[in-house]
Amino acid sequence: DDGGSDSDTIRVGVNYGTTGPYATYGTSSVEGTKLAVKEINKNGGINGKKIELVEMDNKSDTNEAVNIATKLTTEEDVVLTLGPEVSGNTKAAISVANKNKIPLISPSATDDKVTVNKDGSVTEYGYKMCFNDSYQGKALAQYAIAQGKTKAVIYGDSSSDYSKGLTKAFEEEFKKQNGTIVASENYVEGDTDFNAALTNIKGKDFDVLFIPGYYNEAGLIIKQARTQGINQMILGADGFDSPTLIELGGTENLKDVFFTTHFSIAEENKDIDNFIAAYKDEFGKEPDAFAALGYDLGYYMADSIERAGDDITPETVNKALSDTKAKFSGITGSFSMGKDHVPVKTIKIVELQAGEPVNVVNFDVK
Amino acid sequence: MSQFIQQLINGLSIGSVFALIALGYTMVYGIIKLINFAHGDIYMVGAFVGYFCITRLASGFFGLILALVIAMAACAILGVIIEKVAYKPLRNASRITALITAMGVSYFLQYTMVYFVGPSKRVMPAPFENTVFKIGGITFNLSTVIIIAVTIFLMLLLQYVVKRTKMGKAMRAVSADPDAARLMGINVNQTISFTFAIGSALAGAAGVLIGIHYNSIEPLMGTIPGLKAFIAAVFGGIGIIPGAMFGGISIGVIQTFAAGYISSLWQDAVVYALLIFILVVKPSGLLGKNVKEKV
Amino acid sequence: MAILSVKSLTKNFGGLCANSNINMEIEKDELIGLIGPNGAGKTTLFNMLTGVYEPSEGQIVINFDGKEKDIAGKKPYVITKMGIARTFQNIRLFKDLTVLDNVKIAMHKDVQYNLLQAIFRTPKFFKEEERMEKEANELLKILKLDTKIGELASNLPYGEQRRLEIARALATNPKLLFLDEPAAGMNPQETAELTELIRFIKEKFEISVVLIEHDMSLVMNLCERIYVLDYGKLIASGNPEEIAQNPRVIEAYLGEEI
Amino acid sequence: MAMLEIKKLELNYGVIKALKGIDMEVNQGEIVTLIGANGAGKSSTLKAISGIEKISGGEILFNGEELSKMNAQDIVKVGVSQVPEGRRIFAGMSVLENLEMGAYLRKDAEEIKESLELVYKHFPILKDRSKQNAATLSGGEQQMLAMGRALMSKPKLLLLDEPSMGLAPILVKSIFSIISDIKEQGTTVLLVEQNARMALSIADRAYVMETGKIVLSGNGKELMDSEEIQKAYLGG
Amino acid sequence: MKHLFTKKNLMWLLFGALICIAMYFVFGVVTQKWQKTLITAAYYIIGALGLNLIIGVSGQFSLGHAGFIAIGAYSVGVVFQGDATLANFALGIAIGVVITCAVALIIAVPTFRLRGDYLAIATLGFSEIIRIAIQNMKITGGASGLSYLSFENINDHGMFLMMLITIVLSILLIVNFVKSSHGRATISVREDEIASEAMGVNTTKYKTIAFLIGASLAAIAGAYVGPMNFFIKPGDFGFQKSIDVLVIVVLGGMGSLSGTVIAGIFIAVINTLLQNYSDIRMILYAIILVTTMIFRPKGLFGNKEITDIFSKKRKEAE
Ligand SMILES: Nc1ncnc2c1ncn2[C@@H]1O[C@H](COP(=O)(O)OP(=O)(O)OP(=O)(O)O)[C@@H](O)[C@H]1O
Ligand SMILES: Nc1ncnc2c1ncn2[C@@H]1O[C@H](COP(=O)(O)OP(=O)(O)OP(=O)(O)O)[C@@H](O)[C@H]1O
Ligand SMILES: [Mg+2]
Ligand SMILES: [Mg+2]
Repeated sequence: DDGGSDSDTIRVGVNYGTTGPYATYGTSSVEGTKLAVKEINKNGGINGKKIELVEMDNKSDTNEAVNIATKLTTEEDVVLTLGPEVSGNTKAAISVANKNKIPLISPSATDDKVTVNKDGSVTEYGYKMCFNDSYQGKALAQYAIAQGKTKAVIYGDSSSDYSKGLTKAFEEEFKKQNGTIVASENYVEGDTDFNAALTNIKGKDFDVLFIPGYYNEAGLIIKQARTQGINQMILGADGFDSPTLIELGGTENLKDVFFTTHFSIAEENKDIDNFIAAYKDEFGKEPDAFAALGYDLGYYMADSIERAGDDITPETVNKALSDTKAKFSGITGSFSMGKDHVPVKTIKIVELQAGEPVNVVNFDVK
Repeated sequence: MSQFIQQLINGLSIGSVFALIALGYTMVYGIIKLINFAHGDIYMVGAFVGYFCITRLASGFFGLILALVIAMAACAILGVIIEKVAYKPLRNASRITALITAMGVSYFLQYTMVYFVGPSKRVMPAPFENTVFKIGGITFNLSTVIIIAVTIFLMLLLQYVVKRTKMGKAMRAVSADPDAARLMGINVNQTISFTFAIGSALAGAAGVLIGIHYNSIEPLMGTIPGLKAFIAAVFGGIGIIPGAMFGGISIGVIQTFAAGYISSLWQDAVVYALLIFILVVKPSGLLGKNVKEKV
Repeated sequence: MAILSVKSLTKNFGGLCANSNINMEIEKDELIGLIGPNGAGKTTLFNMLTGVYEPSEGQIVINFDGKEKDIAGKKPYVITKMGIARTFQNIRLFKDLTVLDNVKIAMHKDVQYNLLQAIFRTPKFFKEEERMEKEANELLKILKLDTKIGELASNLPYGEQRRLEIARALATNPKLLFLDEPAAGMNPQETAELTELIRFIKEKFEISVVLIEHDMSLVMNLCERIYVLDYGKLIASGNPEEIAQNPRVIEAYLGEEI
Repeated sequence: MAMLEIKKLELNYGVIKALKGIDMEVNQGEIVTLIGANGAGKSSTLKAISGIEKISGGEILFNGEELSKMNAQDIVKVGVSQVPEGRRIFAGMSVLENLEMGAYLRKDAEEIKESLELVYKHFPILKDRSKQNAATLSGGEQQMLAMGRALMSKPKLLLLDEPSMGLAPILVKSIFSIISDIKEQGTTVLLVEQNARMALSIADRAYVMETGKIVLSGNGKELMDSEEIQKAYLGG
Repeated sequence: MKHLFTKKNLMWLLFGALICIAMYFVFGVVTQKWQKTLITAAYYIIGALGLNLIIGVSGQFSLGHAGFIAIGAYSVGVVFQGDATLANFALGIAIGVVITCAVALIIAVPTFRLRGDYLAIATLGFSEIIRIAIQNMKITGGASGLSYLSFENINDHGMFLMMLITIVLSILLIVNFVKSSHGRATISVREDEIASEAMGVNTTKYKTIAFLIGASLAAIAGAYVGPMNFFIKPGDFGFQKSIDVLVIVVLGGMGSLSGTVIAGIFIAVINTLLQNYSDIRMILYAIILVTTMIFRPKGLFGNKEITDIFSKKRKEAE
């Protein structure tokens, strides 16, 4: 394969779990990116050069993520790699990226430590496009308190670092603001029946239920909670952001649900509408937050490569990526890359009533 | 008290789901001693067939019946094909070899489905109004009632078929000694195909009903319930049909009480610990007889 | 002085009493027959004596070295280590292992090296292995299996499998040997050979033998004393002549005088 | 024409040649016995007839039909049943269910019931134990069960592989008289036995096998008196 | 001493040494991608050797290997939160093996009364309990796992060499065990437990010994996971991992150590080759798995060893 030496194309590695437990999220991300790349190439590529994605499936497995990262960074002549979608696998892959000096961007590895080295310094070649868990968790706690909610129950995914990270940040901030955590319950990824824990929760005196988790489970939790008669406010993070949440939960149950996100289908925004239309056209379904982040990742990557100048190498691309002044504006909001390789962007809070997003507000984290 | 009853109902509800899948598991195991890891995936295929029936062909009560019939038929055929292609050549091989093959079949079904429909969750539309009953502070769904009823009905039916009918006796004879069974004039291949057809049809029915119950389906949905159902079958005494029912319900109730009264963090650990404890006390499962081999 | 005394031994399977209140004694160097109709409980008795079944009631006392020990309910391997060996009515060889390995496994209880010595292959290991190899070969020669040393047990014809079972039992170095229908499936010629073989073994290894057999030519030729079981009860005991004429035995078991 | 005709039958287990060209016949209404040392190939012959083992050469004709082209279950359908070596009873099923399996292909409930009564008459212990798990029967009881199960199928030709093995002397006698009875009732019997004396005494004709070949054949009484047979198979 | 190297032994050593030298040589010339593949293979081989001892030799059906791998991985992982040095690695292995043996004993004592699939479920249950415990403990980092686990001063070459040495020592350990009276006793348990006990073999003891050795090898395999992946999380040690290891054992042939080695490499190579077929890789993997099992139901090697093939050839020549 001499694709890399072909000066007409720019090769970009893609390292996601499109099979295994994270398949849903991985696939959405990849699809978003593919859509973006398709559009970019149709519009002439980057300075006339087409982007070529070298896709590989890491089976949602850490070892496989490392092996694929190695393969991409040593044999495929890529200028940067995208993914994985979850924090753990991203941490593993970033070690390879640093070793082989090829930058890596993850669209959705939210763990605070992803872009941090053992000694506390920032990873040289690792970036992310999403919030840190602590940032979102803190925002949610502040929002709940601002709404006058002081007694929270947390129902999280004990098998997910995302959920754990959110929980930790939320708890800290909530307590700091004089809120109390009334109870904590847990599920594990893939569960479909949540009634046992919900029955426990129902017996508690609380005013907000925080579900740090992804829409696949959250949708069912909300449905089962509302069926059991839990009518309190429900809070979630960007893992909620998917039409599937509403389908699974059922419109009648999705009331008083609030979640943080970068992007929302509810927003009045032409770019977002175009994206949704194009995505539906391409893949026959509604996009979720992963798809949106993947889509933005496509454009952000292209933007960075363009900024790298004529000599497109991993080094120049890395330089462009780490440029904290460059502003990027996409459907998940506009941001610049922070010094810590985490984007600086504003959080939006979406309110669902009767299954419809009725309100989207920008939220400033204090 | 009402919380206790609610948890009991929650447990029965999950348990009946495991039981329904475990029935087919135990049936196949009882006859050919194969841990058919693909059973959970046949259940998944059943759910998808049901999904396409309900969304494309008909809805309402008629839709449900149609979906059940078509899903059961499709899964029966699928089960028979799988047996012919993947398991039959391995009849005389070690059981662990067959288990690995079953694992291979399981991957194949899962990822072929992913290839065609993608990995995402889909919402299974309910063909009937899934009424929520509220009595006192206690709530439960119509679908739970249906699943429990169907499970009990199928258990009785299966038990009757296996214990009383000629085909059932042929199945048990084949299980005990295939060569001797042939000497009785039993068609071993046909009997095993029949077993797979029934077991897979059960999985198909389970797929439709459980898909409706949780109103969601996905290509990997079979893995966890499949594993839990297998555990349930062992718990009740593998190969014993009422054992599957009993094991499934027990696992469901234990899991729920563990989550409700111990810790949801440790619920699976509690289930496993109790499972091991019970197996140590009753090494052939709850309903299994501990027959010592006659020497 | 009896080396084995069975005292009011009883075994129930649910409602079925397979052995009830059995009393028997076996002296050193005796050759004893145990006969009785099918389902009388002979194999069950062997199973209790060798620890496969736990008796419902009663005692099994051994006395090989002047010390009495009750072995009722002890695990089979413990009993074997004390000096009791057996063969099985339904042959239970290690089918996929060679004839030699079948015998060597039975010698394991007396092996003189431990796990670490085996893993680090100390000289002791090799010395012991050599000894076992030699002894196993000798034993197989006695049982006329020396030409089949490398065969898999499952490939032997029936008669040789029965002999291998005996070889294997002898390899545990027993003082008391139980044989469960050793001549089943053999033709009269082979049975005659086996009769001689058992007699020879008893002399050579100075052991007591108890055997279950339905072939009267073997039993009457070989046994010094015979116990008769019927419906789980001991109905007669004595020397072959007495037994052959005992009307109860004739009625229940023999069918006619022999 | 003979009921069962075997021509140049060969059977291999991998490289082992178990049968090396066997010719034999069984006529309607006869008891024919097959004797020989351990490993001679007696059981292999029966297995070949009932289709449990695939043959490597030759022909097996039953009333003119080629058995070797049929499945085991179809061979039972045309009226050949076997009491296999080693009993092969169905563990986990009760004694009664085992007997019922013998009548698997029969339809007439009344007749089946009659057969059952007959089996119980021959082996009363089976009646006592009709609910017991067959796997826990004693060795001899299992042998009776295997025999009873074959009687339940009412075959035209009954193949018996060492039916007297492990039975008490008193039962050995009754087994042979049962076999004679079966013959009286019109069933043809092919009998493999180690107890050559008894077998020859009830047989119309006999074949002697050695290492995969038929070495002698003749009428039962004749063979019993032959010196060769006396020495090799009757123990003197 | 003259017997220290019997012909068989020598053959094994020679075989082991040759393979190792060959592998190490290969490692030096292949690209990083294949180096990773070989490292993955080596990891699976160590784990599968242990499982083969449990399943292939002692005949106990264990579905809980992932639990022991996890213990090894986390022991090293926790120690490596300090310095990721060789000494700490050794310490981690030592801790891992000790914990594993303790846990394996706890498992073995009650559950070895169970047979076949009941044992499988019990071991599976224990393994899941281990994973859930790790997921809920602080010291293990919970669901977030442990990061920064690469060796400080050892590169992939060095690590691979260590893994090769581990493999050779494991094979030697298993062979010397199996080809001793204790090993024969263990095999007899697999062949016929009742007969084995009647021959004076304490079956529980030998099942337990095989289980302890096998579990310890799993822990040692696990020790390499951190340095290999830089990161570990509880999700990596689920039921699926036990199956992955089991596949290698069965594919290679139960009871055959050479089979395990070859199957480990086979699976790792297949995996790497399939990386190029992103969307159908699992379908292809499934098809390969099923067809191999159908055409080689006893595994690639049956219960034979490479050395058997040599010695047979020689016997024929003689
Ligand atoms: N595990 C068991 N459960 C129930 N009944 C049993 C069990 N084992 C044996 N029996 C019954 O106990 C009786 C004695 O059986 P046993 O095997 O001791 O007879 P035996 O004297 O050895 O007969 P044979 O000469 O036919 O071998 C039989 O009737 C048998 O059915
Ligand atoms: N499944 C098999 N695989 C390999 N060899 C076999 C198999 N079955 C039988 N043999 C061999 O074929 C030959 C004939 O065996 P067969 O069982 O027909 O003998 P038999 O005359 O019935 O002997 P016995 O009196 O011991 O029952 C023997 O040498 C035997 O070892
Ligand atoms: Mg007996
Ligand atoms: Mg025979």
